[in-house]
Amino acid sequence: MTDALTRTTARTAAGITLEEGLELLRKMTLIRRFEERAARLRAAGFIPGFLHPCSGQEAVAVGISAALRKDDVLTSNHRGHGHLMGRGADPAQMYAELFARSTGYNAGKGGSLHMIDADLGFLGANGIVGGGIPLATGAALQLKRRGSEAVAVTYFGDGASNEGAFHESLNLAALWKLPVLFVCENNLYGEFTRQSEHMVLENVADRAAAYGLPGVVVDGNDVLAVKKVAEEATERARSGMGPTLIEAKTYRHKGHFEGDMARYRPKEEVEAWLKRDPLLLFPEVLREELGATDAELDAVRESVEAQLDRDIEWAKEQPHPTPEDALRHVYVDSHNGKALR
Amino acid sequence: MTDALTRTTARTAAGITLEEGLELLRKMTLIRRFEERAARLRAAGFIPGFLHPCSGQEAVAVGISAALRKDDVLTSNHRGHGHLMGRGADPAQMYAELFARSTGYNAGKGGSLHMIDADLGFLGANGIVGGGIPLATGAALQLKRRGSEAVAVTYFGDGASNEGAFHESLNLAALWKLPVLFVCENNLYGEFTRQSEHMVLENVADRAAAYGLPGVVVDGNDVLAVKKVAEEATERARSGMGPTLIEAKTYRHKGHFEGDMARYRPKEEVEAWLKRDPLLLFPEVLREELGATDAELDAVRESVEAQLDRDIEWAKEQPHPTPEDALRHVYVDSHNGKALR
Amino acid sequence: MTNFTFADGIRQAIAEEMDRDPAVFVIGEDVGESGGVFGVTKGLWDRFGPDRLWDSPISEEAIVGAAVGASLVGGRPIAEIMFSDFSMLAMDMIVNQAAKTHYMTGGKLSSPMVVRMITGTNGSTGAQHSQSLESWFTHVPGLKVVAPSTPEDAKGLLKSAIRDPDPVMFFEHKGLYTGRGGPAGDVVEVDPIPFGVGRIHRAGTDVTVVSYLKTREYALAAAETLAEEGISCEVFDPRTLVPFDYEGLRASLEKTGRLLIAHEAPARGGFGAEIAAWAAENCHDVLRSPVMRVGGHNTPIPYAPVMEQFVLPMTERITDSIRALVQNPSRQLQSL
Amino acid sequence: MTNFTFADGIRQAIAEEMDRDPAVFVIGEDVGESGGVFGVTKGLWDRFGPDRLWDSPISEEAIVGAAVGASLVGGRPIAEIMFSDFSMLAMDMIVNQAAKTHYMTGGKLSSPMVVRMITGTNGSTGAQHSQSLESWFTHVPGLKVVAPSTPEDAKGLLKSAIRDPDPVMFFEHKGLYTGRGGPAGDVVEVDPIPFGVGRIHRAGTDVTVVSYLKTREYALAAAETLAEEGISCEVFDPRTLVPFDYEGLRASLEKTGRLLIAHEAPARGGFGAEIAAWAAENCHDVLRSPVMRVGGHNTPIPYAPVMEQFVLPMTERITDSIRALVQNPSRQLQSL
Ligand SMILES: Cc1ncc(C[n+]2csc(CCOP(=O)(O)OP(=O)(O)O)c2C)c(N)n1
Ligand SMILES: Cc1ncc(C[n+]2csc(CCOP(=O)(O)OP(=O)(O)O)c2C)c(N)n1
Ligand SMILES: [Mg+2]
Ligand SMILES: [Mg+2]
Repeated sequence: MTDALTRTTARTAAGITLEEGLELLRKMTLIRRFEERAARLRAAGFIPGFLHPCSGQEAVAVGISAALRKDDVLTSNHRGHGHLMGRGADPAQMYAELFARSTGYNAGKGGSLHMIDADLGFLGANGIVGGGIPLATGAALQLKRRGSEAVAVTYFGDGASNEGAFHESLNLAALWKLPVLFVCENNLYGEFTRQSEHMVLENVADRAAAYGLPGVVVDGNDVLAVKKVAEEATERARSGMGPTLIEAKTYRHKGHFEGDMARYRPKEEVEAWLKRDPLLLFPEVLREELGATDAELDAVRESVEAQLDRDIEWAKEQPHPTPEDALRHVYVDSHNGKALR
Repeated sequence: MTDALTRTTARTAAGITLEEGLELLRKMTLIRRFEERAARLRAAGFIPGFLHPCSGQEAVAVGISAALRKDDVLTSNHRGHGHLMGRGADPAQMYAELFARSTGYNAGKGGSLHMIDADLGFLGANGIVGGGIPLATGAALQLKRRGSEAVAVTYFGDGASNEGAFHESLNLAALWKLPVLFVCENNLYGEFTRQSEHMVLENVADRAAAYGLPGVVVDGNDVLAVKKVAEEATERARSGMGPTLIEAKTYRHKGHFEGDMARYRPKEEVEAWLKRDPLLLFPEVLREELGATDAELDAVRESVEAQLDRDIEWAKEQPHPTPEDALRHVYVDSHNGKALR
Repeated sequence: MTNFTFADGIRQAIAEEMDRDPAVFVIGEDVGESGGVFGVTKGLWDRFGPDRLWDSPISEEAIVGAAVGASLVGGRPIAEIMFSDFSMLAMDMIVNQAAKTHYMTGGKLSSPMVVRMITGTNGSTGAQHSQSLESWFTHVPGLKVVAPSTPEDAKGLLKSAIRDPDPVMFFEHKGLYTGRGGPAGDVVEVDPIPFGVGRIHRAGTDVTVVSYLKTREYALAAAETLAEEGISCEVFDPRTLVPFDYEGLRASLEKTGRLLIAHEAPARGGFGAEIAAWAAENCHDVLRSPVMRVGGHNTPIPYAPVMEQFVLPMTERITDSIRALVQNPSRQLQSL
Repeated sequence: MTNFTFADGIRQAIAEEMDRDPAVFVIGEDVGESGGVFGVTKGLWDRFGPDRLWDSPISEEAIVGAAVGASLVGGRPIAEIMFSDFSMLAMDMIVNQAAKTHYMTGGKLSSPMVVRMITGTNGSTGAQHSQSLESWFTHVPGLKVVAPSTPEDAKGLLKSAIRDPDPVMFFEHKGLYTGRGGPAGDVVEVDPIPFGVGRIHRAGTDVTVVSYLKTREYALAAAETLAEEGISCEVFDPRTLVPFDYEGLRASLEKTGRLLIAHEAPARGGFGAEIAAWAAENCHDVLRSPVMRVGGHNTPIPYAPVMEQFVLPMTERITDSIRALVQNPSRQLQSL
């Protein structure tokens, strides 16, 4: 009884139910474990392309997606695995794609950098820094044109905010009040370059003022805080008030890409951020505010590990494309395998 | 005696001598008359390409250049005639270029859109909206590298501030404290589109905050005000403090290009701005604050008209290029007239 | 005689497709209320309004990017690039995004959109407003490339482009518009014209002259002059560069045994190289003499009319080249 | 044996030119302190410091624009484009500005600068990190285009590029670097190599195989295999595409009478088309059989290794093509 009471109280305090909280934790855990295994699988030769791991940034992807509806659409950047899984993508198909199999999300043609889930409205990771920003803006334009309440979300980094695509898109979206969330994951670095060496401002969100749209800074390692600003921003967008720039302050635990030892980062900085690991912080919230038990928390982790075991096994069994499959999909009307001359 | 006294007092008030004031007026008058004659010469068939007249915006070009030194460099946009003459370019060679003659500034290869005066550090008008902004930024980088105190200036419009080139350049310049003046001539329109239909903000200068550089709004029809902000900005730049974004509010008296009737502008707006014509305002300043006489003011106009008479006559006599001249100047080392295969 | 200009063809195709399909919309600089710098979209604003014509800020990357993004979620955008030279600013969205969407996603998504590229040299607009870059886009798998030369083809091909499931680069030579587009001319009914089918504008037996866009006019004029001299030219307009009507061209070469390609773009790296290379590979058996290209000279476009005309492959240069080709079939030829 | 990689060649050329001329500097993303994503500029930071190596924000247009602007006032910039695919974002600065500066100004200004374009397919980097777009730049009058295939050529040609008075597009195939550039290898002295002079890597009499960048390796391997079968290939590397060594190529064709061009870029619209077209125009008298191109297939670059390898023109496809060309000189050939 006390247990149930505590939970009710806590539920109110955190604005979510324990079940919802455990689901957020499950997604964050899934992303982290997915990335850790991907690194090992790459080392073992299963993944031919490069990987940009998002470990440490899980709370952003999961918090944002928690505010979305089924018909919303998303674009992403090179560090997109978390964004996909936050949206509910299937790790099995993701691994199959990383393994370059024909049943992967992109039929083995895309890999990490271009991964999509069309059914979830996930329009793709992107190999071009800033490249996803105009795409989401355009998607939002079409959503608005057809009178839908759906919103578009685009994820990008601090470094991407220096690209012309950022500027032009935010201006367009603000001007036309397009339903789009510009979500900047500020992890303090673009590749090996610190933020202070690529821009003068401390907050990317402060750039919003240049276009007349609201800019919000949020703790990107606090999944509930991210969820809250995303709810406000989607609410704004759905009611025709236009876009929001959300800057989530976060940190990538690993290097820029798998293999980068990230020696350019001060040890103290890394250590401080590891203490703010969202996968340490959020279980505490669940425990303290929602009364989650050790058993419940352990169960999340165990179910994730079991799922990934199965997913990887499945993915490893998937068929490779044939060489000639390379000739398909150049044009929609050339599915017959003959490239258009 | 009273006369002399008035002048001395006035000189102090306006921060310039009468001689300097008359020279500013001469330049502004030169630009206006140059443009008026160019329109007629185009109608008469002397100018084959299109023209973007700058009548009404003279005070910006003249005020900025008044703050510059000999070794400073400039880039411009499609509406560049005033910027050239403000810097002291030779109208005769400008007309020769507009007439597509081989002794024109660009040997007949550039026309209005690409006009330069290399000796004056005028690196060119530009046919690409926003195109001159990165060029000035790069020039400033090299000026800084070689330890010079020179600055680079770039002129562009309100519409150009929506191009990615603006964003990337301002960020780079602010970050590296480059000696550059970003001069936005806000004439309220980009082609046929009002500013409120291409951006949400009222002041382009407010975009400076997004990069951490100062943004200043100035009355672009007040040549002395422009000169003053330019002096402050060049001073900043020369002392290593970096770039400034100057927004000069002004108005083009004519259409976007020669031939555009500009029916998209409300009559009242046009009339209000015509009352603020810099060529009406500044003579009043000269008269009231520096005691200029009618005779002095008339002399300016007459000398300009006489000069332009001579310049046009000279330009009309200039030789046309040969067809084969088209093959020269593709590469620096192919001056022999044979295009590189 | 009907008063139906190339600009009318474009305008009518857009209007009819907008009537047919609410997903179709136009985005670009001053395409709406003002009717465009060339007057091509004039009148559409009153009929269709701001939800179908999006007057955009001067942001080419965002314009084309918005088109790509909209196309991913059911839109059928037509992005206008006022001068194709400005497409340099939107190249990532064209080449890295739109062209590759379908492929990179393993066929799961596609990007059905049109980029209207107003192109070519027309009256001293200078090096940054006159370029012909169509060959670039033929080198980007995933893009289709259309290059009409008549008002009817403009209308029929644009309709097909708008309905096409893939991204289409649609080139309009500003020298073909006829002035500033003027008031709406007569309406001519034109059905969608399938891609990949060339058109023989004049049948002949001595030489096949391939040309498109504005240059087709010069090629036809050359053919007329040469007919008087007893040289019979077949003027072949491929109309679409990707896909290309190689069957049609082969059939023509089997008749004539000689090939000359004329286009405004600089010869080096122009699409004429691709046609010539294809013929050298595949029609060695029927070619009686060397192939020949007549392109723009390998220079930027100069301002002065006398130089501008010189670099373009106009009637006289084409005429002289055909004459040289036909009269000296075995000699080694230097392009004129 | 010396330990001198392609990456060493690039690094040493930059270092030696920076020593020679204080106007030379490098600008790009992570080119400085970190030594670059490919390690190519590793070690230069310690020697030359931040005034010679500008670590830039992720702003390709501003990077190349800064290079152009600096070049106008006495700088000798080397802009690095980390993956040549990203040059799409800087295309205006390359094509509308740098390439045309000298021409548009009637020879009064020029833009001496180098854009290092790290290019090509190398290990499942996917459609936006693998493209080969060198042919585009050959179509832009005012640009020079360099495409070295050996460490020595990389060093000698980059020195020439840096000293060149015009804008130079310098292509470096990432598959040639040898790993991540590694620690500085041996220093090999190389003088500047003049543009427009090809190099015969293997002399032969039956067929001239033109190839460059990474594909030259495959062409050489094919030549070795075929030598055992009694087919003698001359492997001709033009080294620079603009200017191109047409005299050298003609001399080779006079010996062999057959031409095959192999490059990684998609065949359609690739530079092979230009070479083939030129030969069809100018070497009809010496060609004994159709010319033949072996290019990348006309697709974006796929991720899966098995597909990626398939679309590239690797040794086997080149070998088979040469065999077909030499053994069936009169038949109409379809590129393999
Ligand atoms: C247009 C472009 N420029 C450069 C790159 C190379 N690159 C890939 S990721 C990256 C850093 C991006 O930084 P940021 O936007 O902060 O995202 P993060 O990697 O930190 O998540 C760079 C420079 C690219 N892929 N695309
Ligand atoms: C990249 C590019 N896009 C579009 C154009 C066409 N264009 C020429 S001037 C102009 C308007 C520019 O507006 P603004 O920057 O405000 O300058 P203004 O003409 O008002 O002086 C446009 C759209 C161009 N020349 N270049
Ligand atoms: Mg970052
Ligand atoms: Mg304006």
